Amino acid sequence: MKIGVFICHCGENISSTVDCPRVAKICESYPGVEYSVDYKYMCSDPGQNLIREAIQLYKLDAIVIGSCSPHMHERTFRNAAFSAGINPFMVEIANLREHCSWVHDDIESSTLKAIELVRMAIEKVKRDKPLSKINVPVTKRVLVIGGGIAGIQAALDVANAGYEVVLVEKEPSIGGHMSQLSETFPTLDCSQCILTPRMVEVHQHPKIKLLTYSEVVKVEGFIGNFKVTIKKKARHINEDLCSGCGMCISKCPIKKKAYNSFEEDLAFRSAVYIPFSQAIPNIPVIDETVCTYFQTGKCGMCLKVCDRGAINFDQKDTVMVADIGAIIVATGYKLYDIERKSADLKYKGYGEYGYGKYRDVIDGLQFERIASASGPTSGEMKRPSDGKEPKKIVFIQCVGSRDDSKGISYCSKICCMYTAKQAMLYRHKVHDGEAYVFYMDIRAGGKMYEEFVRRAIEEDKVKYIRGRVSRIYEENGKYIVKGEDTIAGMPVEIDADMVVLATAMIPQDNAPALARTIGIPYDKYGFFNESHPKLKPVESTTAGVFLAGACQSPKDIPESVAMASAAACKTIILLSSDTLEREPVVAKVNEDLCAGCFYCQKVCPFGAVEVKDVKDINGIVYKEVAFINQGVCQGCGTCTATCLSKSIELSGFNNEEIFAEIAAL
Amino acid sequence: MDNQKWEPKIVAFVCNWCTYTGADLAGTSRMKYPANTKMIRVMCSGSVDPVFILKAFERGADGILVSGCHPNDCHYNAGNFHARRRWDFFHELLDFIGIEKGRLQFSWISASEGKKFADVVSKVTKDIKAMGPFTNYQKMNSEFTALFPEEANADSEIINQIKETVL
Amino acid sequence: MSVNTLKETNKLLASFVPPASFTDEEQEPLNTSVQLHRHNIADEISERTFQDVSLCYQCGKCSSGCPVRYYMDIAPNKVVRLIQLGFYEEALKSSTPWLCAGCQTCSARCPKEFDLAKFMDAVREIAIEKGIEVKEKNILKFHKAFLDQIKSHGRSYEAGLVAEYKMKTLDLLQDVDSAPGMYLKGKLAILPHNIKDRKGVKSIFKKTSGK
Amino acid sequence: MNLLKEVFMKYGYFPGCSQTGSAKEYDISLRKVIEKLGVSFDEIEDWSCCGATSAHVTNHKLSTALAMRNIMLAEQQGMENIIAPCAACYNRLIMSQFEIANHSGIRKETEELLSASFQKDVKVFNVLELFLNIGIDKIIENRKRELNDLKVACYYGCLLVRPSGLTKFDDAEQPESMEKIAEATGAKTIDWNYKVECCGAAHSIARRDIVVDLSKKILDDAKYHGANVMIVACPMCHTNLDMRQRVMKRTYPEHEDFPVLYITELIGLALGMDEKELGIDLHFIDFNYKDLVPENSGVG
Amino acid sequence: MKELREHAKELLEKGEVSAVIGYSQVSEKRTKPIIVTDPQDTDQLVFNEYCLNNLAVYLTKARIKVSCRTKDKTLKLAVTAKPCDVHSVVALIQENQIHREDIHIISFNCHGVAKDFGFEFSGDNIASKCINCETHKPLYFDKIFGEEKETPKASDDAMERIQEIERMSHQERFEFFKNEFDKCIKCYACRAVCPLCYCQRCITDKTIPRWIESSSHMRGNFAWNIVRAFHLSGRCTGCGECERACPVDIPLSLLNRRMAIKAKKSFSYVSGRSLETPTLVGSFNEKDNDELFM
Repeated sequence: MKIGVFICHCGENISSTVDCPRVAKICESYPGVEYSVDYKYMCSDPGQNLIREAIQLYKLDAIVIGSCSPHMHERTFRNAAFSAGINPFMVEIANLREHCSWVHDDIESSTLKAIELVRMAIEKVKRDKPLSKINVPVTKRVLVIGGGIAGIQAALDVANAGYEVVLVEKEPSIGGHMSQLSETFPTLDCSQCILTPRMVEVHQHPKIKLLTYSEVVKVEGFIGNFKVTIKKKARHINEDLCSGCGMCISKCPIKKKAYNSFEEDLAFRSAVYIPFSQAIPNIPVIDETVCTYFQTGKCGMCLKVCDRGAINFDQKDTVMVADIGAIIVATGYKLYDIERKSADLKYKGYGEYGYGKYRDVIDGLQFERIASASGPTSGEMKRPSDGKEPKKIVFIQCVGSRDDSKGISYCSKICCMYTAKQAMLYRHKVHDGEAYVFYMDIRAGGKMYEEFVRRAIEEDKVKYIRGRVSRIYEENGKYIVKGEDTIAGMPVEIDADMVVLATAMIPQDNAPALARTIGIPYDKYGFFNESHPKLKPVESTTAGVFLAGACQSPKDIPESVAMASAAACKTIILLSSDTLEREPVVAKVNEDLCAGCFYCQKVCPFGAVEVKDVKDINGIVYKEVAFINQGVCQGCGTCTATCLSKSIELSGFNNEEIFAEIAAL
Repeated sequence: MDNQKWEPKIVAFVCNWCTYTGADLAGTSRMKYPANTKMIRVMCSGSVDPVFILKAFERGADGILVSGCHPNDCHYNAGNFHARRRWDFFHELLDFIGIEKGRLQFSWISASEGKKFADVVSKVTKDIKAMGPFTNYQKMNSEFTALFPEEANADSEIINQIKETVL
Repeated sequence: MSVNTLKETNKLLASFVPPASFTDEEQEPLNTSVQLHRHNIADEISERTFQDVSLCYQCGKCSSGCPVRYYMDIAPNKVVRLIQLGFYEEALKSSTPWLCAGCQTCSARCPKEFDLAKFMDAVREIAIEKGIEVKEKNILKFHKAFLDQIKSHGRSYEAGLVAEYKMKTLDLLQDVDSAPGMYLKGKLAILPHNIKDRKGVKSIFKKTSGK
Repeated sequence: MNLLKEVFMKYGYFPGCSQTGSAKEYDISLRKVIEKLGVSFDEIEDWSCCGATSAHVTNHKLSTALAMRNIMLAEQQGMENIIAPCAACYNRLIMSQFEIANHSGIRKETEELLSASFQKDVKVFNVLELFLNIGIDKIIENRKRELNDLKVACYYGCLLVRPSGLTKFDDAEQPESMEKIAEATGAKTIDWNYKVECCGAAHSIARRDIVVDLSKKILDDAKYHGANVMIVACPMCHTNLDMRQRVMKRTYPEHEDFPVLYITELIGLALGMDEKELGIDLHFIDFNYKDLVPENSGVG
Repeated sequence: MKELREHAKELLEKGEVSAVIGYSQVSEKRTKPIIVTDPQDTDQLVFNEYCLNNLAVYLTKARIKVSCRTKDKTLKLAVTAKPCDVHSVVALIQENQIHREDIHIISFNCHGVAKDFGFEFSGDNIASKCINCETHKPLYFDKIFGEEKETPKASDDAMERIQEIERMSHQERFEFFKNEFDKCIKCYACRAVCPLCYCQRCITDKTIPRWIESSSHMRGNFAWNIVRAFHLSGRCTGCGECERACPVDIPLSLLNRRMAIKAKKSFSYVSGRSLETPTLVGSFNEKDNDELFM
């Protein structure tokens, strides 16, 4: 085997601490090395030409490049090698920049280390085998999980590009949190007025299949070829027959047994219900847990009044399987709950704010419902406990957010803005009322955001107090808010009629479970991880799965929409070709040696290991061995290390290559 | 061996997605750490076989670091969880057999933790330096080479030859 | 306190200048603990309390909930701020550390899990070590009288404590209303409870009062 | 919690200085109640003051050493679990243990000071934990009368539930364990605001003005929420809230007497002991259960 | 004994199984394994305190031969297994080496076996695995014989040895095991008797690349014994056959037992006890101990 070694100076980035000519010179004498050279910029056009010419001139079989990280230029050099006629997987890169010259000062020791790194690469390349890329077909259908604004936007963008979309929403209606908001910052336009047309568009789009009251229960397969199992929960209403007249709802005798979660528990709903009047689809759901029929077997009032015969108490959950090419995850967020938690939970709740026992201490979404014209108070400012108009209201920011002791270190990003908006709305509705905001910092970065906060302070005379509130006491129907104005250096006590807590945005409860179902990583809070924080913000690390909206980190509406469109665009790029090329780093089983213990099957994160029968000449199965589906295998190699008889090898990183690297140390 | 001049030889098995990238970040941020550690890139911490560790000791390593993605952040979802169990056992086995725990260390370093990478490598180097050369194993190595020169050099004959020319 | 005078500004800057020894140690990148750059009061306190003073982000929740906040001259969070910036005299001279009742409300609610009560202990300790004039003299006198009782008897001796405290403060009239009541109810022992190993306790006092 | 195991636990007893003087009745009632409930304990021999609060506010080393001296004695006398009825003592003891456990420097220093080494893990319990360990059922079982006519404000004070990381037996902000114990006596409990507010006991002598203000606020809130008696589990709190009511009247002439009991006294009453037996007559504010009972109803 | 033989005979005669793996008496205190395929031979079968071998080892090895030979017969085998050997059978089922429906387990109420052939079964000579044995009754079986009897009391020397080793310094431990492993002659008897070492090509036999040096030098011995113990950790059911088979008396079960203690302590897992629990190797829990990792 003839090997070429190319040492890059990277300008002075490598050569300042690594003696590149010396490295190249020493490599020349290595067994197997036919040609060794150093050059200022290997990745430049002349540099690549140098490689190509050397390959042809010296008839090289494999090359080693000593340069920057393989994550930077591996592809570049592989392409160069390929264009000169050698297999692109006969290229190894020794990372002389990020792992050597940049992190060490001493020229002697970093040069020696560089030599060792190149030597390891040479020994590895000697054992490399030519590999070819794997082609897999692409299913041209996209799954969008979550029907909030991000999911709606992504679904519409993909569908408008002409691809089929399956939109799965766990609630009975799409719309998400945005449909609960009264008005949006910084323009104060009505949230539902801008959202509803989008929801209708989704409903009517010929390319979008809308599955509400449904959940993704299983995801198998891989990029371009996912198999997704979706459970559609029983509504007990025949969707095809229901006309959405609402007769069942108005006649349902259960009126005050279940809290209305759309109204953030500020109102009740009947047992058969539509979450809100603009719901899409406009089809009710029967809540089995409170419905008299389901609890006692009697009643059936809805059945009697429905003239379409759409009520079906016997309806069961249905499960369907869809072939999917790409997945967009847009499952959104929920708000931090201040209630008392058991000690082992990561979020602690707020005892100092009463653990939710004070009825007029509410969270931001509850305030939105109170302020909303379609809400339980029809937009009138009334506090939950006694329906009186609060004359003094206190907003507390950073409840949960930036509070390590309660389990969250991050800033929820949108609370500064929505608190300003809510304080402003309050002042617009209660002209003689006083509004106070306790804040730590005001983070109003965004177009017209800072101006908006100033408007709340200057025009609407909201009083901003810098300091965190230590405790809320209830006294005489008032809420004593104990704080400190850290700017004035004075203690402050406010006897408020109502307190609004800007609680943190946290991931949905089932986010980690969903992440495991789909197979994407998540951070310690449960937010899904993007592939690269800067350059791949909408891709998850699993190929073919994209992220949109607040499931990745706290976001406001415009950001969620932008991210959704970006994810849609990435998906469209993926679907635009008929087949996909994949790196050939996959595991292969030696069937003769396989003992059939199937530990590989147990550890495989992707379900790539199948059982294969080995038959003798008479057709009798005499043993079962593991077989790895090349299309599904992602090449992690966990099976290779687990395999007791060492019958699995990972192409590109096989054991022989790694042993050679160790030996070269 | 001259203890004054002795520099430990440390091997790090790092996963391609998190720790290797984290090491790249340490480089991009020009963080400094000792040059004793050489990295071997694998796809996932789950693919590191304990025999690799023994092989490295047999090749004269004084210390070993295995590093992967944080739990729940594995590029392959669960590779590091399997690795965690495997290493828990192997580490305890080595300890029982009489190999100090510090010889084989583990860490989770994400792609964004360049600083942590530099700190961990520095710490491992410091620990190994404090422990001194791994004479227990190296004694066996030299005995072996003396007894079975062919087998010892079967796959590293050439390399040893070159090592001499270099150093 | 006027922050804007030239003198103050200089001091503020000065507290951020690393000492000469810092550059030497820089070559040893292994040790990143707090001890390395020990060059100001904040680090001194961080070291004593095992928590970094720079953790505090000045939200003021400590001051908000402090039961004795109304009697203090400056807010507790401000004491931390002054220490963070190196204005230790202003911090040590204020009445705040002395009025701190050690109830740990601040520590329990701190979003950064900074133990402010412990921090205040260290501030007082340093103030005593540096011999800085204490604003709340009576409180310090009380503490001294209390510790004197333990030192000589091993346990607190209330009658002796009150007597000594009165001698120290010359505030003879205080508590004349409750002492006889206590005495009558048999709660105020005339003679101290002496423990056996008084020598041992005394030696603890002796050894710890070194600095 | 393994109830059976805890019931037969043998406890060491660290009374604390107050129990020998100003909180004599706390000591008396604790001993009597415990005996009735079938638990015994041995006083740590030759215990000394834990140093609270004067030691830790002025000299950290001294405070750790003083507190750990008692832990050391307990260990030497073969005690694994000790009871510290005073909240301040309890807090000092567990804080010092925490520091010893987590900072080897302090551990070494303290071990040198005391010329001893800490081997075993001595568990420190406060009175609430003690009753929870014994079991609320046990109180109900042995109850001789139901204190139906009491409306109790349970006052935890500041140090009983803090630091929240170490006192895991209850919530630091909205604790409920004392209520559970009080309800076992048949008394009703009220929900009020100042359960965990500090009464300023550290400044009881040097800054009486502060103490009076703080105590007044606490007593008023309890009264406002309908309590007719307050119970405490700390001698410092009791001294402040009970004894200082006289002084309070000088600053706040409108103040009306409000009885403050130790939790042990409340349980004692339920177990059928009378006020004198429990030392309630030693309080500065008189309390007699009979006075609270409406005339037509009999006492159980 | 009679019932056992009759049962075995019936199984073979009815064709329910194609072979019965069992014990036959060699001398008073010695038995040997036999594979009975002819119903007439079943009167050789015995079960007593000297049935030391763990016959589960033949399930993987013999089965291939039997199944290849008997095209028209059932693949089902019967095995006589002590309750502790049943653990091995369970582990083999979990590792897909045999199917539960292909195996007929004949087990016994067991009160222990002698530590080796030729020793009188008594408190002094009881096998170490029997001392604190918790399964005197098999957890899985198709047929059970024998009466319940008390196990003789004895002190757990092996456990004491483990604790003794743990008290040693690392250097002392290293020396101890080096001396032990130095004796190894790489005969692989430990591998041959182990029911869970069923790989057709063992890791140590692989040459490209060479995983473990095969010459019986210290370094290869060291690697072999570490890898053997590691491959069995979380899997070994503690039958102790490896140690009994070792011709140079390396205390192999010390390592196995130490790893079993680890499995129990850290993961509450004991190998071969339940068909329902997922195997320790090949599963994970997100809450697994994370202290090892910086």
